[in-house]
Amino acid sequence: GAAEVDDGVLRIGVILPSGRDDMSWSQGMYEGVSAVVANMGAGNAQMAVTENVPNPVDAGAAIRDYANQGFNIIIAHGSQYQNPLMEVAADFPEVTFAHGTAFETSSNIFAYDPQAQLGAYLFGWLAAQMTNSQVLGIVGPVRAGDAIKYNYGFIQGVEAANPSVRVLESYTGSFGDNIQAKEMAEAHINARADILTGTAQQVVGAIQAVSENDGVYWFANDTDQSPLAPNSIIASQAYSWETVVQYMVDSHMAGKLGGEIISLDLTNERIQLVFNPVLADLVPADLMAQFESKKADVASGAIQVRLPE
Amino acid sequence: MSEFFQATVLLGLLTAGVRLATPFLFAGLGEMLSQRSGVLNLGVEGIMLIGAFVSFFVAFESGNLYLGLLAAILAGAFMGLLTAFVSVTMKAVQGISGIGIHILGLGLSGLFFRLTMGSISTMRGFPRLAIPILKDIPVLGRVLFNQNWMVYAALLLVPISWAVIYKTTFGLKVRSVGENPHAADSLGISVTRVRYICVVIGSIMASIAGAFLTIGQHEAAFVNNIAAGRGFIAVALVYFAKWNPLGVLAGAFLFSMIDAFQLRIQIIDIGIPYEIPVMLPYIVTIVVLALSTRGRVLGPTALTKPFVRGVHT
Amino acid sequence: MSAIKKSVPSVQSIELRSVTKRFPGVLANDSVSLSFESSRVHTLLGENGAGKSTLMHVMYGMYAPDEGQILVNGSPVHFRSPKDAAEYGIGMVHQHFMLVPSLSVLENIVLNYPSPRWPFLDLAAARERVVAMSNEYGFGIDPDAKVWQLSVGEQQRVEILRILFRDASYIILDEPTAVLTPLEVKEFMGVLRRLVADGHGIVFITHKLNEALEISDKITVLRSGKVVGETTPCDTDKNQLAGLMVGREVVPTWQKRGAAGEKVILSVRNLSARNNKGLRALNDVSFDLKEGEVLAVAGVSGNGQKELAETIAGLRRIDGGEILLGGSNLAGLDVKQRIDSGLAFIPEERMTMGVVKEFSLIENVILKSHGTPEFASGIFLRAKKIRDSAVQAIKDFDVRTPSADVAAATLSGGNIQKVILARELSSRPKLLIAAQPTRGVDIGASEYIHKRIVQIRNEGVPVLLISEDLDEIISLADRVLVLYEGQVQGIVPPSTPVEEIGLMMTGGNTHYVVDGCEDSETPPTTH
Amino acid sequence: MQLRIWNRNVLVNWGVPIAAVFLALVVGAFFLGLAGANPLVAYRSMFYEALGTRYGLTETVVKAVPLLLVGLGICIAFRTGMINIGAEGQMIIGAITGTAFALSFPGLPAPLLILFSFLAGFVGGALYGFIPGILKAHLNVNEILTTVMLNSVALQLQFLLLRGLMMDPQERAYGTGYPQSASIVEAARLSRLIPRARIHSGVFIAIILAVIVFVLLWKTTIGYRMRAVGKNYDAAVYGGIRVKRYLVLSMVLAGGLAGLAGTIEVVGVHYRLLDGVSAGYGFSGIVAALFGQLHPLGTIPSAFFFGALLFGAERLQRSVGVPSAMVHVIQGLVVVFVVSSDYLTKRFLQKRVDVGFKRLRQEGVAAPEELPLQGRSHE
Ligand SMILES: Nc1ncnc2c1ncn2[C@@H]1O[C@H](COP(=O)(O)OP(=O)(O)OP(=O)(O)O)[C@@H](O)[C@H]1O
Ligand SMILES: Nc1ncnc2c1ncn2[C@@H]1O[C@H](COP(=O)(O)OP(=O)(O)OP(=O)(O)O)[C@@H](O)[C@H]1O
Ligand SMILES: [Mg+2]
Ligand SMILES: [Mg+2]
Repeated sequence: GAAEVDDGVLRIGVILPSGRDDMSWSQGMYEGVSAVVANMGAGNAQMAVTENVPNPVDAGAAIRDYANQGFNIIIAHGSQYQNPLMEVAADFPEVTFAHGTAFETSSNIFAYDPQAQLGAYLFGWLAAQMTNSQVLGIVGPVRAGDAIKYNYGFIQGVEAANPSVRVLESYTGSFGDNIQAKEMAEAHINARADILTGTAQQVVGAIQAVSENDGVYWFANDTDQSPLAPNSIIASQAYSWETVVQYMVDSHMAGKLGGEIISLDLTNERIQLVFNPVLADLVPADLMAQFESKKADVASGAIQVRLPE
Repeated sequence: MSEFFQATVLLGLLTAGVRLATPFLFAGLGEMLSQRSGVLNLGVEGIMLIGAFVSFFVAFESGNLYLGLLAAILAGAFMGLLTAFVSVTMKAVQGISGIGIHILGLGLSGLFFRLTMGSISTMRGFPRLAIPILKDIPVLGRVLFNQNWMVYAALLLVPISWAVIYKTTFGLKVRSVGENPHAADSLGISVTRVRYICVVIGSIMASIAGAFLTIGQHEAAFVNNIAAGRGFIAVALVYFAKWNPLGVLAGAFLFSMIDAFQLRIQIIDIGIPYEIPVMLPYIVTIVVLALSTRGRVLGPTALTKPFVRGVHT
Repeated sequence: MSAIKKSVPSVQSIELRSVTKRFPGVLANDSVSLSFESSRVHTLLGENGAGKSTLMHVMYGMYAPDEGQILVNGSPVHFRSPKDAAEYGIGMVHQHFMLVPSLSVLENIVLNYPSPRWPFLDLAAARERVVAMSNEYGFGIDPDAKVWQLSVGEQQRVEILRILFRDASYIILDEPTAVLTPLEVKEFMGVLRRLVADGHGIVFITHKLNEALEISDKITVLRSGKVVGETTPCDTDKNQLAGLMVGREVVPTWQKRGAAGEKVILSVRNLSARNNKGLRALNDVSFDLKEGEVLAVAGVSGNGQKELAETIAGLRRIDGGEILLGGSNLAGLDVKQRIDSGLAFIPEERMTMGVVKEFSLIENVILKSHGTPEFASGIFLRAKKIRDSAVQAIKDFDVRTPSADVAAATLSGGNIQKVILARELSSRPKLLIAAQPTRGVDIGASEYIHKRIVQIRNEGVPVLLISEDLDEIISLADRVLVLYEGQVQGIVPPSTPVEEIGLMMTGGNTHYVVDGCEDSETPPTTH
Repeated sequence: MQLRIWNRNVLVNWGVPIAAVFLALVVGAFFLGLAGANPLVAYRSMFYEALGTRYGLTETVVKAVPLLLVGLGICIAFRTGMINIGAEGQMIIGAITGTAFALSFPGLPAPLLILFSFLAGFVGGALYGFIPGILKAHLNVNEILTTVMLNSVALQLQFLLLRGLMMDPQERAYGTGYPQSASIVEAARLSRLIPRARIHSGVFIAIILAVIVFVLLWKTTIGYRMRAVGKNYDAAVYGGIRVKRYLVLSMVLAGGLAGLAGTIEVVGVHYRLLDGVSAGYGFSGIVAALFGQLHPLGTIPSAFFFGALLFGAERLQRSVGVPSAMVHVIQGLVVVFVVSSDYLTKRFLQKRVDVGFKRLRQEGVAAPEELPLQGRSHE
């Protein structure tokens, strides 16, 4: 049974598929929740994290655990958690559950959906202008989920800017094999790509390869990854999980426990394109200005970025 | 397609193949020695992870890569002693004890990473070291002699292993212990000691293979489970090699070249799902072995069989 | 060459004082006191499991004695490993050969021997000495051959060379003649005499009493780990020794009855096959085996006997020819189908092929029959029937065991052979192939096995007996087929002089082809 | 008397490994301490949560089911002498084929749908086990190599299908593109046993199969032959057993059971195929089987024990806040200690047999009558 703890403290439980220090998907959410909790103050909010649970069985146990322990908001940060989440949510109508990238909701379930393709489009557009070799590279993990959305957006951006620029696209077949991602990046660079991009925690390896090679740059996704390679990362598309979490906290406190798909996009600024100040000189001012106007177009919908089918 | 055959791409392919083969060479040659003495060490993957973490951590904290390597060697020796204790002294079922060592290595490397470093950090690893003169040999020079010294060391270990096994008194002991431990024992060779030595050396080499994944990269970083199955492949390659150092070299190169090749096949996009190229190295390895194996393979007869004096198996 | 020759002290005497050695649940040596001298052959006799090998392993440093002392040249020594014993000049040829098959002769010889070029091997220096020694004793061994390519007799010579190479002055030989043919035994005895003449001391373990009587200076009999008698050849005879070994008198309790029948049961025609090395091992072999007949195959080890048995049993592919059992060709049948058509086979490799050592005796007894309607209905085993029948068979065949449920591995060699016999004979076979059925088996058990073989022969079952023991062949056979280099040298009556059979075994004589000659009624020879 | 011996054997058989587990936990306590947790509190919570609460118990069972099924296959394979490291891959393939069937015939009546889905899963895993089996039997290709490599191949096959043919149409429509299949219909799902818990009727299937595998291995000709092949290949050939057939069969059955585990995970827990369905059970199942002495009935308690261990240890990060890697540290220690203890178990049991021989010797053989002898006699 649910051990209701009624001390007025808001408890948030987070379940992460990889480590909270993965420099990408999981770390982003971890930092987002941490920031919200810190803002609210320890007396008002607390968080607990279960990490490295790629498989839904353990995640299911964790979700139910948190519910049983009287957590108020439970965030299962992965598409694969949909089933266990729906199941537990039915048993705990007073608790708010959240998951994503996802679309299934119910009265006490939020789904969140980062529109990865938007920033990707803009990065693709920019990369196509900046490349010297006219070759770009995408280091993919598994061709699914976030990765295809992102990659598809990137390619559209390139085409919009300069159809003659080639985009090399390939996949390691794994989410976490850094060494393989590194080799794949090397293969791209070897094939003359001079700007690369990619998603998932494996990109740490690819970014290493990029920073080993002079004149090769990287567009990042998930979080601001520039600390990983300050001299190679031009910009990052960072999901502002903090605002998403804050939104859910506010809703929860206001009595709205779920029933909404929360989009992360440019309009609501839950997606932020963070340029690396170290490489500020790399993007000429006029190009940057064009970029900003493109960004406005994408945000407003004047430019439609398609999703893969 | 034609662009694929450009010189730079081919050179890149070969260079990547050599680089990818390096951890397999270290771990595979070590495993071969261990198996030659009669011990199947299936825990290579876990030991690699420990080597990868320990070397990175120590190098990162001390700023000295060689200190990191030394630490990996010590950690590998420790894991080797543990493996030998379980497999040789306690006569455990080696297939299972190896899985235990693997899981333990996975856990310990992840645990200590979190407890000590806590987040992903990067540092400079061993730099490329072009060998004068040799590096100017056309093609081969750039492929073979413009890598970091760990790559050279791995390549050098092939003839060294060969010489140790076939040309030294120690190698003769190892072969006899793996083939007929009762015979070795009857001549006063300590089967236990030889096996301990081989397992420990093998584990040290697995640990160095792990270190190659971190500090052996120009840009070094440790992430959880960085070995990503390479340790198991290394064990598999020993069977491919039929317990011969040159076979390990052949197997490591076959696997790695196909891997490097499939990465490039994907890039030129020939319109097949990328999963097929990703599977390629595994499938080709199986097929090559199936085609090259005829009749009974003469492996170390006592492989996986614990030795008990007077009990003939 | 002299660089690698160490100086090893010469053993004048070795004394064991009240040596006791226990294994879990077994008292292998019970306060044994014995003394050994140089230039003497000291023979140890005893049943399987009497503790002979264990005692020698203690003397050779493989086992530390639980109690007691070893003295070399009068002063106590403490061996921690065989290496220590070797340093005192003690060498041993083990019952199970201690060679590494994949290594060359030279590599086997220098194994764990100090190399002048340490850490590298120095085979060149060793080669000279090995060749010289090999020539001195007339061994004719190619130092670069791989051991697996050698015949058993040659392997034994490699073992002896290895000991001599290490300058051992005291040599323990554990059942060296068990694997040798009469001719080889004769040569071997010559080697022993030479060694003794050179001042070496010898311990000789055997189950063959006439060998003991022929060569020994002193004979000690062990039983259940204790010394039960010590004597010299002049003071004793075969019967007395046999009695001493088994604790009762050994008299043959069997008698061949009646002549062999006329009906041909097994007919082998122009059979050819290869050995494990891919070389031709059987060449155009033809013979008939008749109802109620023991056809013994004699030959020097490695001349195709093993391959002959295996091709008939279906364990080896034939290259040509046919095998007819009761008129129908076996060639297309696999092992199972041959078993089903009534073929029983006692294999030479008792421990590695004859039984599944980890299986219980019951499970071993049903190895071939578990699928028959008697023991299985559908795929289900009929546990009770199996147990009843197996326990009965184990009793019938006098297997000494505390229970039918113990693993076969825990039994002595002789008892394991009885388990195999129980399995093969209780299936009421149409044909029995018995390969080396009593090799390494003590007198008591041998006698029992002979009795059983003759019994089924008397019942009309033909037996193909493969043996390297000419005594056994002459006493059991109705006809003797001599194989040499995979070819039939001749088929002769057992009354043929032993020397002539011996000559044929080495390919010396082929005029003795007398297939189909009259069956002789030889009285059993007493041991 | 008979009973006492049996009891003592059971005591040794279970007592030694349990003592080994205890030692492993003692060593694990050191690491817990390093990670800043009070080991006693941690272990208490670990076992209490896994075994002392209704919810924990049910989750333990949820994990035990695939462990048991995989473990049963491992019992068969290892007993036949095949070191099957490929259960991960076989499980994935079984999950694919089982799900594919359930998705393709949603209209079938529930019992048939479930039965045939199981069958499909079994067949899928069996085929995937067949490959290393046939390669070993006929071409002598080492099965460790093939099964290790085929695990990676299965994973890629799974991705290939999940982002293509088998991807949930909704994922496509919505553009989320997560690699998972559509949900299977209600009728294809195994019933849940109690509300608010995932424990499902697959547990009965697994236990029934354990009994069946036990009967197969010890009460049938097939099992007898497989065990004979595993213990002594040459003797099996000599005994007329068609060894190649049984080598292949053992891998087919092992693969089939792993495949069934995959399907049961889908129809009992996830209701769809998704990445991570094998969840390391392919490796943990090997350990569970060994802990159960490679005996199907022994594997039942052993699978539950490891289910509890995995669940309890995974929970440590929530209950006492240690890093998630602690799960593997504890699991690894337990495996290492348990395999090491196996030898001690055998030694203890060996003693019992030897004592039997000693009695025999004392009763009969060791009472030889004296015979007259010239020369010296020592008796
Ligand atoms: N390593 C061992 N472990 C346990 N028991 C052993 C071991 N070696 C020998 N034994 C037991 O000790 C006893 C003496 O065995 P040993 O080998 O010395 O007999 P043996 O006289 O050489 O017999 P055989 O004529 O068969 O060679 C037997 O009961 C045997 O089972
Ligand atoms: N190796 C064997 N040893 C003993 N009995 C066997 C063996 N193989 C089959 N049998 C049994 O012999 C009978 C006839 O067998 P059959 O000739 O059909 O062989 P099979 O088809 O090869 O056997 P199976 O299909 O059981 O493997 C059956 O009762 C079968 O169980
Ligand atoms: Mg002996
Ligand atoms: Mg049949």
